[in-house]
Amino acid sequence: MLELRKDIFADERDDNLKEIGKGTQRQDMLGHVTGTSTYFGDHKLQGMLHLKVVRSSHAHARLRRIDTSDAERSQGVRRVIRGADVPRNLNTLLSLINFGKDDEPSLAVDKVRYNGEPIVAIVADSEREAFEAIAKVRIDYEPLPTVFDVEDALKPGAPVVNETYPKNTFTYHDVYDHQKLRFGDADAALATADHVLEQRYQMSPIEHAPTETNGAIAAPDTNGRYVVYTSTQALFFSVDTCAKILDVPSNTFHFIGGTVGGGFGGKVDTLTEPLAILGAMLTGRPVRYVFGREEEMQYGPPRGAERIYIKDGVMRDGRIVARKIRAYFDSGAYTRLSSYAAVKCAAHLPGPYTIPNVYGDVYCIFTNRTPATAMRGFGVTAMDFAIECQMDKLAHLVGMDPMEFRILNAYRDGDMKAHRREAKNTALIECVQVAAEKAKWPIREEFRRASSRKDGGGSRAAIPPTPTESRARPAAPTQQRTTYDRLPPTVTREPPPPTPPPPSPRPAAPSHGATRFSSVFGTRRR
Amino acid sequence: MTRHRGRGMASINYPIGMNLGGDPSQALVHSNPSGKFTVALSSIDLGQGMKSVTRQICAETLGVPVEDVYVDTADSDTGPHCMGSFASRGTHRVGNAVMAAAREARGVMMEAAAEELEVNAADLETDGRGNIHVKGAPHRSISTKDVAIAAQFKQGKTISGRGIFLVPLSDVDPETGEMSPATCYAHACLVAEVEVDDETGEVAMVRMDSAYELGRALNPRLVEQQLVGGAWMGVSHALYETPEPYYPDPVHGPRDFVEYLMPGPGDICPHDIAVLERPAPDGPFGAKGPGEMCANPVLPAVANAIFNAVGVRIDDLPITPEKVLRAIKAQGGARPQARR
Amino acid sequence: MSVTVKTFTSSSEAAAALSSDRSARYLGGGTLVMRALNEGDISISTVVRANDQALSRIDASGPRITLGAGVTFARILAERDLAFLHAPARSIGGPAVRNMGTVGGNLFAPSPYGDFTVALLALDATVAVQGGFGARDIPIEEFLQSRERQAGTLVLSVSCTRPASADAFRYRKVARIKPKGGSVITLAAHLPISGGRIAGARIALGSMAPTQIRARAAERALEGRSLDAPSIAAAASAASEGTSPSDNALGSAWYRREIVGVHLRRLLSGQE
Amino acid sequence: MSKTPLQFRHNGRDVAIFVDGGTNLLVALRELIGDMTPKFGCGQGGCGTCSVLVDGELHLSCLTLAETVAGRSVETLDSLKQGPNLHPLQRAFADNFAAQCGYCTPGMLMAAKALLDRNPQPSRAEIVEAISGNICRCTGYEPIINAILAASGGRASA
Repeated sequence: MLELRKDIFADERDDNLKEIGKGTQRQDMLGHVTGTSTYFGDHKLQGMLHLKVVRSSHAHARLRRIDTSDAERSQGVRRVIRGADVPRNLNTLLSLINFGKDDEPSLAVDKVRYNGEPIVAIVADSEREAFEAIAKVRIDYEPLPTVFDVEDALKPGAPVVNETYPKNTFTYHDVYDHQKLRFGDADAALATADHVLEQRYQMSPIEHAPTETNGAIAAPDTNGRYVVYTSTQALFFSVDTCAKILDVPSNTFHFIGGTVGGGFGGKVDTLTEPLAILGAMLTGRPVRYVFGREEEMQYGPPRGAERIYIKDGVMRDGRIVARKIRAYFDSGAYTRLSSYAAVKCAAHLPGPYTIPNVYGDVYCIFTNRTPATAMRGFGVTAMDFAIECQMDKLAHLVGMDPMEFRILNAYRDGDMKAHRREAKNTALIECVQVAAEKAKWPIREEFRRASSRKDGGGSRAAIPPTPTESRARPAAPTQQRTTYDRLPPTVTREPPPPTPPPPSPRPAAPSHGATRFSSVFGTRRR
Repeated sequence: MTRHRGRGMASINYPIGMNLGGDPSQALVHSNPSGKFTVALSSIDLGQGMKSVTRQICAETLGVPVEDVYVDTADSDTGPHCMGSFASRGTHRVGNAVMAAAREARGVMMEAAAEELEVNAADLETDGRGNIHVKGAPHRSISTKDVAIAAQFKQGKTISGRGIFLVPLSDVDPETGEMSPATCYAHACLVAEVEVDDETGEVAMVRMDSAYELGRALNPRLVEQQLVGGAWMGVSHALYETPEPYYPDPVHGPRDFVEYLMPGPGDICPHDIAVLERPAPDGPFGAKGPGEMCANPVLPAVANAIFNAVGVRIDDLPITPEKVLRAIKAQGGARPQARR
Repeated sequence: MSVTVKTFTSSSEAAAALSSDRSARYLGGGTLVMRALNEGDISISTVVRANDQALSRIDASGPRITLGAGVTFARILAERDLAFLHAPARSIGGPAVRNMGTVGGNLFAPSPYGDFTVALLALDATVAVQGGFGARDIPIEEFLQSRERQAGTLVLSVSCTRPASADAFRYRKVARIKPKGGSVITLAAHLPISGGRIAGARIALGSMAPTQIRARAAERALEGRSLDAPSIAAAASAASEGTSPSDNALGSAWYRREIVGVHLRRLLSGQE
Repeated sequence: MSKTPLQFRHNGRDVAIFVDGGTNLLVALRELIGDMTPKFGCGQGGCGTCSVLVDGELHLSCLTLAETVAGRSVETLDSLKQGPNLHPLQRAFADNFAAQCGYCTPGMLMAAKALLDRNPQPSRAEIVEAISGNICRCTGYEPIINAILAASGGRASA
């Protein structure tokens, strides 16, 4: 049941519109209910071949030998594709926006870095014949030590997952193994806070599970071009990725898609198009490469896991004065898009609240698991879980109603956000008020009267003095320049404040019986 | 008493468009000789309603009925570049590109109509029903069909428009993280009520109440689809889903829809939604994007409701019955908090 | 090579074809064999079918009922005389799977499937099989324990004694997803009452061991006693004894051991 | 490769095709007959997107050996629309915005039809049961349940 609250912010809108705001039927609904909407897999081409891949059975191993001779002779096999057949067998998705280094082969050559990594592709007359040939590919693995935990991956001596990033971390700004966010002096504020609460949060990976699996059909077309029917969520992303991997001009391809059976972020990675096209190039026949469901679930990229540590300082009156966050994105064996999500996550800190001292370190970590990718709420979903669970605990700690606690700390128009941009067009307070009203959750009058458009700015608009961290900058960038390093970094000019005294350790005595917090809990400073 | 009810809430915001910008989308709009319009895109409809929402944006901007507009996507030979359907960028980025293209096409259409009606284009307006008339003089009118015929066959004009929308790429300061991540944000608050079985750790959804601020609901039915389906996904993320049930140990990964857990039609609960509209200055008609953020408040609201019900905090997603049961046992039993 | 389909009119011919070919699998409702083929299981190159009417026969008139191996769950649900088996039949899949899946196939369904078999185990069913050496009846428990070796045999039917009353047989499938989900654990209890005392208690569990098993300790706790709070509590606390559950995507061994007693108590005491 | 002749009724029309051994009904319908309305979602029997009616009973075409429908009647979503008129279920799905990506819709509609053919006035619980073998990842099921209720003359509300 959906109710439009036109009464709120009415003065900011012109509702005199004809088509906008109407619940017009979807353009695609008739196609959907009659089954005539055309998805990539609904294209039937004469003489179509089927492509299946041989996947690694090890999470981390050197490939000593790949023997495809029996597979090549297997009935119905038209072509066996190896890494050497891929014109540019190393890519990273965001190289299209010049972010990050090529780190992922289309077909593994000398090493596999996750269980299920593609090693060989078989193009055959039927799926059955492709499966039969797959069983005939012999691969000699030399297993290597694995690492699956993001914090283990950072430890000295941890197995190197991806040699492009030997520290198992993505490199930011050529020098850092994480993205920083610095706003004010969080440590100083924590030292003077009434309560400090430090917590650990964890989100396991999540699978997109669209009802239509990833797939593509590629076929030779006239003029040396290839037509490609695809489930992609990002048509030109896929076109340009294929052009790079296959080393041909992008107008070699005619991509057709746009009607996709669910994506949720899981169809951004251009997983099937390059090999389907390569298969079509090598055989001269239409080639179809579609994930089975188990492939989609286990080897299609998930929303990556995240581990988040939050340390907050809160005053007895409910004001949060400091928030320190350390977050680890589990990127799996390759970068894909996690590097980007970490920056988005840093920008999102400290959530929709005005906190005068914020400190964030966000890491993109490599482990021996299926590479992660974007998903609905990318970079934010797990952080919001952590922040909002933390907010509930803080409210509990100071004895405030959680709704009122949100309103008290909510960002308002004119406030300075931690990424140093003014908050505008905010509406968190109104959402809390309306949700409370709908849920018949009583909040006090002063909180019912609060407004995103009032009481912001002023001292809340200031950028607080922020301590600088000393570090030796390398003389010259040692790595590929990214879009993020085109300008010299601006270093905050304020001198560092005197180091605050270290907080005295106190026994973690829960102030109420119900909760068991894992670390520092409710340590009173005054 | 083995089942306990509890309520929890969470409030969130969400950035619209690709972080830092630098993610353009283009649109082409043109009329056929009968005054029917085609929007050519390369954007993807994954079910979120891309085709439908851009169609309404185009119709509104042109001043023609929605039936006179058809959105054709996605073909890399005919549709101009679009970064893709992700990062809540569809409505905002593509919508703006379509608006720009439709504005340009409308300009030509109004000029062509002005020539036919022998007036100044600035004195004309559309009625949204397929006609263009002189302001204040509805009888001095011409149909968009007749304008299109005249433009094409008499005046030699193409009623068409090009649009692009680009939020320029922001730099990121390596030391402070100073950056311009997004130009606008959507907001939400959600209250979840759950029932927790303290002997099995099972959590059942009882109901949800929510408020979402989305700039403008361009099509409330499409918004409702996103919010209802997105909240379901939020419940799913909160309580059920993962391809690695023993993360970080990668064992026992699900292989099918029986092993990969998502709430079934018997697990859903009533959900009352309010939509608020604070227009984004740079959104098409003020719109932001509801598609991604709708799931996010559900996860913590459910976790907080579980605490309210039985007094345990589960900080690891998904919140499986096992985690709840272990926590209850470690605590020595359920400790219901004050009812909300 | 494509798959060869061999269709026979008699079950004995089908059984012979099955036992003589290691790559042959018998196709019942398709939910196991067709899935395997779709997923690229190349160990199957022959699919054996039988159109024998006997395989789809239901004999539900007397005190002992017999279900042909090819009887689908939907047919059981349509049979009023089989009301005691409706709960387990309804717990299988969604409607389409129930229209296709068969009693015989369920005996071979690997974990987390095979819930109907839990009910049959509690009912002390007998499995009639036809192998290379002719037909014979095997107690279901023995059949399950030797299931790996039954690949070349054809199940013809399953039979069991009808419970004396609706109360005497209870079934519960614990699933995360409603109304259709994979089993976390599945419980079935047959508690014949004689003179106010339980005589011949049978409790069967699914997902508590590599195959469906009997909870003998719980059975002993009930045997000869009346079904009351103390005996139920004793059975519940003995429920996990002798079990060897494992971790899987639906739950861990620890969790299964923790809740099996809770659910057994609820099942026996008639709680939700 | 040996092919097996197969004849059956497809949406009221007799069809004759040749299938490879082991071909499932979904492949036969889509690739040999050209009826693209049933979709591939998993090939495992877990999603219901390939649902069709075989002699009026809901079946998963991906788990149906094509040869087993010889002489039987197979109905797909393509059979629902009569000329220009949508079936009441199709109309109700549209009116209730019960499709987003649309990929599960053919299977959902067949599951709904199988229900209403036997039980024209189902309860909400019966509807939930009837679609329990069909996965929808977009809608959260509520609009689908409401659509089926509406098509059966019930009230479209929670």
